[in-house]
Amino acid sequence: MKHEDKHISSYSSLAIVLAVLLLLTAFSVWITGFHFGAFTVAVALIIASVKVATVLINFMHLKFENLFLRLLVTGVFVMFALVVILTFVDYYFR
Amino acid sequence: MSVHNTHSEHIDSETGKLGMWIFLFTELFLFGGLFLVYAVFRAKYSAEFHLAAGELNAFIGTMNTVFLLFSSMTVAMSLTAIQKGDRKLALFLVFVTILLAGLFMVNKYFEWSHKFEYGIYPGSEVLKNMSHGELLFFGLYYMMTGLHALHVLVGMVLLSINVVKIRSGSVNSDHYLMLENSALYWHLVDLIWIFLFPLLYLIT
Amino acid sequence: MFTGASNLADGVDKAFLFIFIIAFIFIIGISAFMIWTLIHFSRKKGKAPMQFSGSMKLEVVWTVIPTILVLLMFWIGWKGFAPMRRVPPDAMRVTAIGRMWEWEFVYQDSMRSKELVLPINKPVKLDLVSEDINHSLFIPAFRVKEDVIPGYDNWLWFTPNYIGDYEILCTEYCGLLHSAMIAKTRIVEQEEFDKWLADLRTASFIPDPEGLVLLRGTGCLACHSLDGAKLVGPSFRGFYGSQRIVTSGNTQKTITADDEYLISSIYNPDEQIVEGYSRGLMQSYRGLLNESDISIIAEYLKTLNGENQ
Amino acid sequence: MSISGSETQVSYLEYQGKHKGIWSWLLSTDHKRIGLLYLYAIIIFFFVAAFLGLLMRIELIAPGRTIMEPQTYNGLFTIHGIIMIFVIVIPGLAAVFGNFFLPILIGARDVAFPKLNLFSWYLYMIGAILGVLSQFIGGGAPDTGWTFYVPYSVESSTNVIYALTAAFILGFSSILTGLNFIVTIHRMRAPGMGWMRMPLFPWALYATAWIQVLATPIVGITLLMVIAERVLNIGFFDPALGGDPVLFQHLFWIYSHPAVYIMILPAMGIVTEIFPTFSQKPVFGYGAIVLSSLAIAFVGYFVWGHHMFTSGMSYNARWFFSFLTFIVAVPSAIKVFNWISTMYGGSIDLKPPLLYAISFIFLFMIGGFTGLVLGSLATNVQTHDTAFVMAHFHYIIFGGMGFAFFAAIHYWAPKMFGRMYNFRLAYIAWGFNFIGFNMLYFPLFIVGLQGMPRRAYDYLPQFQSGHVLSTIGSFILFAGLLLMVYNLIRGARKGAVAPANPWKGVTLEWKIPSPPPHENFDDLPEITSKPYLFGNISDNK
Ligand code: HEA
Ligand code: HEA
Ligand code: HEC
Ligand code: CUA
Ligand SMILES: [Cu+2]
Repeated sequence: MKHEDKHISSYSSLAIVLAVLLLLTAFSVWITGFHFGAFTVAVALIIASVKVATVLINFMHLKFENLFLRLLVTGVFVMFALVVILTFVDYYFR
Repeated sequence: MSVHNTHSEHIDSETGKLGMWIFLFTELFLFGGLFLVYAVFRAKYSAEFHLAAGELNAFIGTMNTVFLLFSSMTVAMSLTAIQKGDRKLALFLVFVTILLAGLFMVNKYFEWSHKFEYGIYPGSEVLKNMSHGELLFFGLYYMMTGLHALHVLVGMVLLSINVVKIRSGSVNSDHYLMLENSALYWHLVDLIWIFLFPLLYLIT
Repeated sequence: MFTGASNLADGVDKAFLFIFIIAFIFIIGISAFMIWTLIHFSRKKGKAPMQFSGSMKLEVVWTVIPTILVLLMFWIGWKGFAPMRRVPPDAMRVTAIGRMWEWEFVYQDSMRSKELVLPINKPVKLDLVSEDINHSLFIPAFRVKEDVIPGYDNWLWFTPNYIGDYEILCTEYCGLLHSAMIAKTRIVEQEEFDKWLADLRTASFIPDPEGLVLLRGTGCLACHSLDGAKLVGPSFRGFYGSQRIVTSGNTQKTITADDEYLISSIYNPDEQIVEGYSRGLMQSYRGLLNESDISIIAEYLKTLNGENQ
Repeated sequence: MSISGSETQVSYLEYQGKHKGIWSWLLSTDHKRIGLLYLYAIIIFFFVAAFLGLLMRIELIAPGRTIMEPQTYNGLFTIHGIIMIFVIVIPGLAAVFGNFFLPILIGARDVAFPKLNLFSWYLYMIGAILGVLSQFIGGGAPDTGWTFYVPYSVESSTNVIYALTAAFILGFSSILTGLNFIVTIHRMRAPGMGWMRMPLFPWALYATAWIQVLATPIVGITLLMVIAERVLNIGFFDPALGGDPVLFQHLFWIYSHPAVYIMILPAMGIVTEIFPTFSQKPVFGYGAIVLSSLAIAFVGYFVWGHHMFTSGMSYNARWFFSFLTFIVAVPSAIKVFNWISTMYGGSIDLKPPLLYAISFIFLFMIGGFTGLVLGSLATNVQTHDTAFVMAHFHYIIFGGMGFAFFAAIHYWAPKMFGRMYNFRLAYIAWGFNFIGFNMLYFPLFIVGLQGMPRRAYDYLPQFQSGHVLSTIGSFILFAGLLLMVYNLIRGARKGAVAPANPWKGVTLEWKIPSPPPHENFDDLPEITSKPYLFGNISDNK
C-alpha cells in the first residue's frame, strides 16, 4: 500500500521551483529600493508569503497530500493571523 | 490503514509524516510568538526599526537566503533520488544540503562577530546608548536569528543521521520516512527564514 | 458590598445582580432537576431505560436561550463599564504613584500626600504612575480598579458620593509586602478639602532635606523606617556610625557603618547580610543611585542619630 | 462483537518484557504502564502542592502573621500554583486516563509513537522535579505567582529561572503528548470506527490535543524571552529599555487561557463517558457534544484578553474580548444540558463515579457562572485579582477537573487494577470532599466581593470570618481526600477481584479483561455501529 501513494517530484520541476524562488527573492530585494512608505512591509510580506506558499506546495509536497492536511496547514496560518489581529485590536486602538 | 501490527518498530509513513507536520505547527507557533513581539514593537517604533535595520548587511542576508533556498531544493531532490532508488545521488544531495547549511552558519558567524566587534550585543554599552527602538530591534534580531540558527544546527544533525542511514541502507527506496521528515523539517527552517529575511534585513 | 459609594457603582452592581440572578436560577434549577432525575429514574425502581439519543429541537433551544442570556449579560456589563472610560472634562486631576509597597498622591504637580483626600460630588481623575513594577489601584467601595504599570499612562476616574473613609488596596501582586500596600481615601466636604489642600501646600513649602527626598523617591522607606521601627529591613535611625553585625558568605563579622559600608549595602545588598535579616530581599540600586547621591543620603542619615530629630 | 483479548494473554501488570523489576516500568512503552507512571507521579505532586495549600490556609486563618513570614507565603502560592497548573491539571487527565484509555477506547494496541510517549513522561518528571526543587535550592522559592508577570519576575532575586525552565520543559512534554494523541486518533482507530463512531472521551482529547499543540509553543517562547531578559538584559518587557510589560501579559494568556480548556475538556469527556454507563442509555446529543468540544477549543483560543481587562487595554479590545468570552460559555452550557438529558429517562445507578460526575456538574456550574461574572466588563473591575478569582478557579479547576478526576478514577480503577474498592468508604469520602470543598471555597466568593485582593499574606480584619470558615473547610476536605486515597489504594491492592464489566458499560474498554492484557486486544475489534448503544444489552424495545 505504500507504493501507490508514492508521488515523486521530478528534478526539473524542483529546479524550476528554485528558480522562481530566487527570482522572487531578487524581486523583493530590488523593490525595497523604492519607498512605498507604510506599504513597504506589506509588499515584503506579500512576497514572502508567496514564497512560503511555493515552498509548502512544491518542496513540502503539499500538492500530493490529502485535502485534510492542506486545510490543516492553511488553518494553522489563519489561526496565527487571527491571534495577531486580536492583539492589534488592543495595540492599534490604544 | 495498517492496523495489524502497531507494536512493531516501523511506524508507517503516513503516521510518521502526520506527526512531523504537527510538530512543524508547533515550531511555527514558537516563532510565531516572536513574530508577534516583532509586530508590536515594529508598530510602536517603526522609524527606529528602519534605522537599526540599516546596520544589518543586506548582502549577507541575501546570500544566506540563496543558500537556504538552494539547500531546500537539494534536499527535496535527494528525496526524489531515494524514491527512485538512486542511493549515490541521494547521498550526494544530502551532503550538498549539509554543506549549504554549513555555509549559512559560517556566514552567520561572521555576521554576528562583526556586530560583536561594534559592541552590538545584548546588554552591551553601545546598545544601552541607542534609542529604545533600536535596542529592541537588536534584541529581536539576536533572539530570532539565534533561535533560527539553533534550528539550522538541529537540521544539520538530522541530515547527518540520514547520511549514515542512507549509507547503511536503512533509508532506502521503500523506507524513506526518516529522510522525508528531515526534509520537511529542513523546509521549515527555510520557511522561517523567508519571513525573517525581509523583516530584519529589507526594511531599511 | 452593595453600598456603592461612587457614581460608577450603580452600573457595576446592576451587572452583578443580573448575572447572579440568572446564575441562581440555573444552578438551583439544574441541580433540582438532577436530583429529581436521580430519584425518579433510580435503578431500584426497575424501569427499563429509554433509548432515545437526541433531539434537534432541544439542541436548538438550549443553544439559543443561553446565547441570548449571555449576550444580555455582555450588554449590561458593557453598559456598566462604558462610563468608566468617559471622563468629564472638568474632572480634578490627581496623580497616584504606586511603588513597592506604598501609595502616594500628588496634587497639582507638587504637593504630596500619603492619603487620598477628595471633595464630595466632584469628579476626579487619577493618573496612575508606577515607579517600579506592576501594581493595581483598587477602591472596592467605588468599584474602580486599574493596573498601575510602569511605562503606561493608565488612569481611572469616579465621583465620590458619600463622606467617609475607604480603603485603597493593591490588587496586582507586587512582591514581598503586596498585601500591606494599603492607603486610605477620605471623602470630605469641599470646604474641608480646600483647607486640607492649603495645609498641604504650606507643609510642602518647607523643603525636605535632599537626602530624605532621595530616600523617599527611590522607595527605600518602604523597607527602612526613620523612627527605629523594624520593617522589612533595619531602621535607618541610629544606623550611621554604629557597629553592624553582618554575615558575608559564611563568616560573621562586625563592621562600622561608614560611607563605604553604605555604598556596598546599596550596590551589593546580598554581600553582607545584617544579622536578623535575610538575603534576596533588597535589590541592588546600582544605576539608580550614583555615589554623589549616596553621600547626600549619608549626610541625611547622620542627622537621624538622636538629639536633632 | 465478542470479548477479545482472551485469557491466553497475561495482564499488562504481570507482563514481562525485555526488562525486569522497576525497569519494566521505567522503560516500558506500554501506554497503560505509562499512564500509571503519570498517575503515581501526579498523586505525589498533588499531595505536595495540596500540602502547601493547606499551609496557606492556616496562615490565612487570622490577619497578620500566623505561622510564616510574607516571603514564605509568596513562595508557597507560587509553587502551589505552578505545580497545580503545570504539573497536575494540564497533563492530569490527558496523561493519566488519556494514555491508559485512549488506545483502548478507539480499539488500538498502543498510541502512535510509544517511545515518544515514554519520552514525554521523562520530560514531565524532569520539569516537575525541577519545579519542586526550585522551592528549596539557591536563592529562595520563586515568588512571582504562577503567572510570572514582568517586570517583577525579571527583578525578583529568587529562583525564578528554575521555575521558568520547569514550566518550559513541562510545556514541551505537553506538546509531545498532544501530538501523539492527534496522530493516534487519526491513524489508529479500529477498522470501522469512523469519526462519528468514536466515543466522546477521545473526542475531548482530540480537541484538547490541538490546543496543546497550537498554544503551548507560545508560552514556551515567552518563557524563553523572560529567561533571556533575566540573563541578557534584552529589554523586551522592561519599560526602562522601551519594552512593554503588557505585551508579556498578552503572550502569557494567549497560551494560558486556552490552557484552562486543556484542563476542563478531558474532564468533560470523562463525565460524558460516565453518564451513559450509569444511566444505561445512549448519550444525548452525540453530535452536539462533539461540536461543542471543538467549538470550545477553537473559540477558547481567542478570549485571552479577559485576564487583562484592567491592564490598560484599549477600549475596543476590552469589549471585544468580553464579547468572545461570553460566546465561549455557550458550548459549555450545551454540554451541561446534554449531560442532564442523558440521565433523564435512564435507569440510574448512583455509584461513586456517578456521584462524583454529578458533583462535577454542580461545582462546574458555580465555577462557570462566576466565570461569567469575571467576563463581564463592569463586574470584572470589581472582582479582578481578588479572592473572587481564587474561588472561581478553584471551583472550576478543583471542583471541575479535580472532581472529574475523582470520578474517572472511581470509574476506571476496577479496570486498571482489576480490583474493586469499598463503596461505603467511597461515599463517606465523597461526603467529606463535597462539604469540605464548598466550605473551603464558597466563603472566598464573598470575601472577594468585599474586595480582598488575592495573593495576600495579610488582610483587613473585616475579611476574617470568611477565612476562618474556609480554613475549617480545608481540613474537612483534607480528611476526605485522605480517606478517598486510602480507599483506592487499599482497593487496588486487596479489594475484591473486579469483573471485566462491573458497570455494564458498552465502550471497548469493558469488552476486554480487567486488568487489560498487554496487547489490549487479541484481534482488533470491528466497529459496526455508533457508540453507547445499550439496546442490545438491556434488551428492551
Ligand atoms: C479549568 C479551568 C477553567 C475554566 C474551564 C474556566 C472557564 C471560564 N472562565 Fe476562568 N479562570 C481559570 C480557570 C478556568 N476558567 C483560572 C485558573 C483563572 C485565573 C488565572 C489567574 O489569574 O491566576 C481564571 C480567570 C478567569 C477570568 C479572569 C479574572 C481576572 O483575573 O480578572 C475570567 C474573566 O473573564 C474567566 C472567565 C471564565 C469563563 C467565562 C469561563 C467559561 O468557560 C465558563 C462556562 C461555563 C458555564 C457558563 C457554566 C455551565 C453552563 C450552564 C449551567 C448552562 C447555563 C448557562 C448560561 C445560561 C450561560 N476566568
Ligand atoms: C489544580 C489546581 C488547584 C488545586 C487542586 C488547589 C487546591 C488548593 N488550593 Fe490552590 N491555587 C491554584 C490551584 C489549585 N489549588 C492556583 C493556580 C493558584 C494561584 C497561584 C497564584 O496566585 O499564582 C492557587 C492559589 C491558592 C491560594 C491563594 C493564595 C493567594 O492568592 O493568596 C490559596 C489560599 O488559600 C490556595 C489554597 C488551596 C487549598 C487549601 C487547596 C486544597 O483544596 C487542597 C486540598 C488538599 C488538602 C487539604 C490536603 C491533601 C492531603 C495531604 C496534604 C496529605 C499530607 C501529605 C503529606 C504530608 C506529604 N490556593
Ligand atoms: C525590598 C525592601 C528593601 C528596599 C526597597 C531597600 N532595602 Fe535596604 N535593606 C533591606 C533588607 C532586608 C536589608 C537587610 C539585609 C541586608 O543587609 O541585605 C537591607 C539593608 C540595607 C542597609 C544596611 C543596613 C544595616 O543596618 O546595616 C542599607 C544601608 C540599606 N539597606 C540601604 C537602602 C537604601 C539606600 C535603599 C533605597 C535606595 C534601600 N535600602 C531599599 C531591604 C530593602
Ligand atoms: Cu502593589 Cu501589589
Ligand atoms: Cu481565561
